[in-house]
Amino acid sequence: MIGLEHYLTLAAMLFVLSLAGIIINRRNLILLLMCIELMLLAVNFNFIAFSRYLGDETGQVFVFFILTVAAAEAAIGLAILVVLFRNRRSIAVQELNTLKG
Amino acid sequence: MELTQHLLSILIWLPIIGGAALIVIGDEGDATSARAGIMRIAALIVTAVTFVFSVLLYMSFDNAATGMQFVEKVSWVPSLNVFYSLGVDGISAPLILLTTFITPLVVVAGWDTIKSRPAQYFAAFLILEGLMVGVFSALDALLFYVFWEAMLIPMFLIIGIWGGVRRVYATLKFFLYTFLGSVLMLVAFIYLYGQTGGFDLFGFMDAPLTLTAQKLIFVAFLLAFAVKVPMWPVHTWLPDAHVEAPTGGSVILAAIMLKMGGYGFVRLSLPIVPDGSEYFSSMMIALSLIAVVYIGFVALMQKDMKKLIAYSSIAHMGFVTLGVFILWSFDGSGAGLGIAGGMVQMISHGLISGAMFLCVGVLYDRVHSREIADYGGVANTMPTYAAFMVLFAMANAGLPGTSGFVGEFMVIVASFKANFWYAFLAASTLILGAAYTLWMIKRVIYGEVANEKVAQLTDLNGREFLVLTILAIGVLLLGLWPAPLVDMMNVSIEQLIEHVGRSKL
Amino acid sequence: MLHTVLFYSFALVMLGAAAGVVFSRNPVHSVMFLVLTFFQSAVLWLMAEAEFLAIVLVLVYVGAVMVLFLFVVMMLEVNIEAAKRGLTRFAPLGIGIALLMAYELMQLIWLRSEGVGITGGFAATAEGYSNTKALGAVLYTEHVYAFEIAAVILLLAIVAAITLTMRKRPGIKVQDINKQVAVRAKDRVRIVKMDAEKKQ
Amino acid sequence: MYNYYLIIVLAPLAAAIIAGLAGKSIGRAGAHWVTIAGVGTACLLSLIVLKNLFWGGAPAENIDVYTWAMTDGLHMKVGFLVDRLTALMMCVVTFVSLMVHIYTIGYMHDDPGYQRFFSYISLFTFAMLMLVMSNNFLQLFFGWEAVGLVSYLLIGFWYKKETAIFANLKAFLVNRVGDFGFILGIAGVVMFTGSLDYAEVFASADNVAAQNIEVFSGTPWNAMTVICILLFIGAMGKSAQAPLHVWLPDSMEGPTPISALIHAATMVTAGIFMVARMSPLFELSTTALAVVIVIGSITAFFMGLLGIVQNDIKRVVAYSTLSQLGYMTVALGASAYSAAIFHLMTHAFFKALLFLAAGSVIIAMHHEQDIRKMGGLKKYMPITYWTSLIGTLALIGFPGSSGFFSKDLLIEAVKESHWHGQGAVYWIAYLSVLLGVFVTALYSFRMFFLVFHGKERMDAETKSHLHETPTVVTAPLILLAIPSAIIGWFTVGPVLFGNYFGEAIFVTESKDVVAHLGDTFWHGSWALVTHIYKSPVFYLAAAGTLTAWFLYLKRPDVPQTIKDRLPGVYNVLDRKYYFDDLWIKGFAGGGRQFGQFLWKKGDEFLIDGVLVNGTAKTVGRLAGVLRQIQTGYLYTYAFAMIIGLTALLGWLIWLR
Repeated sequence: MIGLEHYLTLAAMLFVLSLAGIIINRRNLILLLMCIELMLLAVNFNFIAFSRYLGDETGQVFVFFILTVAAAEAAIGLAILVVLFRNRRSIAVQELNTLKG
Repeated sequence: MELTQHLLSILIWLPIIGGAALIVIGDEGDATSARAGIMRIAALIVTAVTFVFSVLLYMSFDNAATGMQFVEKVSWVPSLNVFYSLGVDGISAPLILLTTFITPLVVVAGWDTIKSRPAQYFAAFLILEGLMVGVFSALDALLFYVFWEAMLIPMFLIIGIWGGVRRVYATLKFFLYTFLGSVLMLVAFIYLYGQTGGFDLFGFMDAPLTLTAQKLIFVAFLLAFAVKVPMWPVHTWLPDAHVEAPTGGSVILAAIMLKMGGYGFVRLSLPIVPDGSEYFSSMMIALSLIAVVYIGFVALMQKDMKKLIAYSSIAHMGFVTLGVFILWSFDGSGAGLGIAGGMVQMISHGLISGAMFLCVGVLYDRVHSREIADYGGVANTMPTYAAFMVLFAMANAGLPGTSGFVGEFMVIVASFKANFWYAFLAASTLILGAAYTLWMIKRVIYGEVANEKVAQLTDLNGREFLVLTILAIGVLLLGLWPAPLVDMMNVSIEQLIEHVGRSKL
Repeated sequence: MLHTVLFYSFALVMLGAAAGVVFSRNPVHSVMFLVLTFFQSAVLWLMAEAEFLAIVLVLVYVGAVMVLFLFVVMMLEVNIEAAKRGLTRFAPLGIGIALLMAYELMQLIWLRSEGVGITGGFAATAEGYSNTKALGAVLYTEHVYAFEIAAVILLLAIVAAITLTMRKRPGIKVQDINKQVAVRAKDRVRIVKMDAEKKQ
Repeated sequence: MYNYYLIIVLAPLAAAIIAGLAGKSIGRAGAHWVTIAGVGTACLLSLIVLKNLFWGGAPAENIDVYTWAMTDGLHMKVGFLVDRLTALMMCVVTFVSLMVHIYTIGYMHDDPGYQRFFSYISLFTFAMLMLVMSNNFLQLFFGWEAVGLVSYLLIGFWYKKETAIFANLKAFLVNRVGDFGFILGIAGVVMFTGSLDYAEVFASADNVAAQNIEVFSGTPWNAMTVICILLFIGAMGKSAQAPLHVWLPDSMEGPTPISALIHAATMVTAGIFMVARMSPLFELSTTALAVVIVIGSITAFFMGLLGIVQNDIKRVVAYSTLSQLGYMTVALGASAYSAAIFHLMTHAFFKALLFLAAGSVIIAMHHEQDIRKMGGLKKYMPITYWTSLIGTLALIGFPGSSGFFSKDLLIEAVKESHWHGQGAVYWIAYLSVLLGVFVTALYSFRMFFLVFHGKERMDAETKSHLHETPTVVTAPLILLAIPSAIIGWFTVGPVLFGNYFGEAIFVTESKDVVAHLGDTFWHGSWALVTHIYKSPVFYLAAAGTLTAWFLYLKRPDVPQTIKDRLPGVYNVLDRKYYFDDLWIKGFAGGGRQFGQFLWKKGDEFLIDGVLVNGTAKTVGRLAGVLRQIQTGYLYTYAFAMIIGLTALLGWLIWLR
């Protein structure tokens, strides 16, 4: 029977993949954003699995909100990306170090 | 008696409100303007009225009563069990009197020497006065802590705005030192709150504590109070702060703020953690004796008058901690003498160091130098001033008949009973104290007129004469007849010793 | 049995697609792989009887967000070669950490959970159970406050995205009503006094 | 009598305050009249008190005036204990003080600090009276320090003079070394008796002597010995006993009247008085008395030697004072307290006389103090000459003079003090006082001859102005010369052998050398004078006088030859056995260097540099290192997060 542990394992593998993606694709902002989407997806998997396991819909409500926020985040993130690209003609991460004091 | 019921509140809030009003009204930043003049008079009136109220406190104080008097207790933060709770006993009442006595003198001393923002200057002192009275009368730990920390702010501003050249360094050092210590005190308070469910000091005193807890709490208190006293080796902020502070700031700092440390030991450390205090008492005695001897030698070599007096303050405050912490070295009676000596020493040092700083201030106002080398033969041009200076120097050296002797005598006598060598080292102040004070007198006051500037000095004006005369009378009166002061403390000290004698374990 | 087979096959495809997102050299391909990942996970969610969220995932994510991604990727004409350089240098580290993490997670899920009783499949739902209805019942009652906040966040995102990307182009002719109203005669007309005729 | 005592004490104080604070408004004459009135009143009343006690048979009185403070069962108070010892001291103090007041009118005539001076000496009289009239240790210490204060102010009276302000600082500090011991002694008294009151302390003295104190753990010392030695250190400071004597010669920088009053007659004898007053304590510790007698004999002999090489007229007298104080201390150590006090009294008169006479000479010489530039003053200053002669004779113990009785009996007492054993202590003491007689005569007459006889060595300018000093100066000389000459005749019998002191001085029977002398030696004043040939003292004094005559009148070239022949000895004497170097370079200089070291290395380097600012710097440096981590790249932060997440998970799995 497919149960909680299968879903959790799947989510973990997804999460680890996206983690590796963040490290490997550290130069590309768009890919970074996509990896974050993947990560969120992994998290959502866990929520849904536990919600099912416990028979409590609150977990799914949470996923609903995560989706909402993730959508907003993606929108703003991409908007920033566009502005950035417009100003600097590049989205290479290694050039973005104005955070350094 | 409606008035005596709220006397302490009046003493706290009258100057604070007065000071706030002074800030609000302001002086247009000009010391010569008419409004600045009104501000000065207003400040003097407020401090004078406060002093009158404190005299009322003294007169209605009952020497024979045990426990706190003039108690006020109003709920402040109900959810944390915090009370606005005030009260005085024989230990705190003299210190309140000292505070209200010194502040008007400081106001008069700064009358026309403060050229920029006089209204704010006086306001800072008024607010400071209220807060200091608050520290001495708070019976709730959180209230105590609030006053304790709030007090730093006006002092910080006084040194930072009206101070000397290196004032920023000095204020920063002063602030960091004192703040570091007091934060740990707050931690101790919070722990004790967890144990007793309230911030009442008497609750703290009655709370049973393990030895480990007592040791830790003592160390937390120690850092807070030792910095204030200041004890060796956390004393180095004091000379810098004094040197950079304006005269009034130095006076308040030496005369009253240092007493907070000694008061803290007596009011908090001893009764709350008696066993912890006993555990550390030998260390405290050692540090006190180091303060007396080591600092005595250091003071000898100072080239700056204010620094010299600052160092001598440290040495004298060593007597306070010595007198308090020899408590455990006795088989029979004798402990009371040490604590009484320490307390008298605090009051007396308040008067003497205040007077000494005012004396240096008088010279500084005229020549704008604190270097001993810049003076010499001042007695030729300022004979009246020289007379005062010698008197206060003698008091600083602990001459009998001046207040400086009383506390030192009691502490030396008490410490002899504890251990010969305690008394031996403590009594070395007779030599060292005289050496550094009188050597300074020799170089500054006596001799031929050293230079052009000294030749052009003018003797004390009426205002300075008034301030120094009042202080001189205080010093002599206390030296010739300390009984009223000692009688005020006796019952409270007996109670304290009785309380400390009961182990909490 | 069928259920298990389906789960494993969809899961495999999904992981493969996710790997494609991470490792593909072309961002456009990555986006397409991501779309595939979402589809697969939607199916998996359906299998876990979270129908509403599965549909939402497809509609919102695939329909809106991924299209947005695609637009951006295509609009920006990123230099693919430059962006992908350095992959080899960090790959071992990334994979190492990922493996460590994976090991830790497996430990957590499989070894540490013994005795807790998480194995054995999900309990069956009641007769006539509707996922959408149940969600709605809690969403609009218990979590209505959070729901409203989510709405505001979305609104904010819209406003933010617009303000961020909007820019004034130079040279576009637009009216400035303020300026027009505030104008004064002497700014527009200059009265010059001069002699009617040159003096002789 | 209570009111009398109060007036005796307060009259000089009131006069001092008036002259000090209102000096300008009452003027110079006002200042000296008010202070003389004050001290005169005190003197008169003191004489009445003495009369009542001695002839009137009034009992000793012990009265508390007010409670100074009371805490923890220790009653600190101000009060008077007036017995015959006190009364004697009161009379000596007020009488000499009165003489000095009168003399000052002449001596300080042109000084701008006239009122200030009168205020000071009146204040001194007050302080000294407080000291001698005290009935407890606290007040004793008050008077003790107060006389020190006035001494400080008066030595530095001419505050423009660098040597004067050096000397007054030195005097105060050296005295403070003594006071250091003294206050410890008082603390010891409080520890063992729980009281500061004389009567109570003396009552429990036996109890104290039975106890031990471990100053060094493991070696119990007798409590009484420790207390007495500590108290005696105080006496050493005030009474200028070696090695705390160094301040007294330098104190001569002050005006001469105060040298007479403070540094010869009264203040310096406070130590002697104190030990006599504490006789019930000292009697119980033979060890302490041995210390006293040894210190005293060293001072008596070696300080006298120094008088021979001094050339400043006042310094010669000062060393003579040191030597005589040594004599008194020896007497104390021999338990002959009454002999010490008797010598104190006679010494007060003749030494004050000598100082005032020296002052008179100094006035006449226009403040020239070097005796090598004097000589032959006899014909110019007859009154000064004759009074000086009386003083000098009294000093060397010329038969019949006051000094004769006191010193001769003192030496006899020391000779009889066999209870010290026949060991070193006894012989050091006895030989010192014997040889001291020779030395005393030598330096006294050396000065006398150099000043009043021989060639006139002053310059012509000074010589032309030489004349006898005015009456205000000579009158006190005469008034002091009378007691110096004759007071011994009348008083020696009653004071020493008539049980004058009664209860005031306590001597253990076995040590009571004076009583022993009374039984075996004493047959009246006249008999003593006529039997002088039996005692070596007379011959030694005569030999000293003759030597002085030979060396300084007959063959004035010989001293120079001796000086050249024995440069080592001369140097040691000239440098005062290097005690000044020890104190100034050794202790004062060492203390300053130590202070500098503690300040620079301890405070500034270690505490401020390393601990305080070092901490600040370390924090700064650490922050400098840590900020390198903040690259500003997004992925660094993301990476850090991931690492953190992994670590957290690892901790969750393996470590919890």
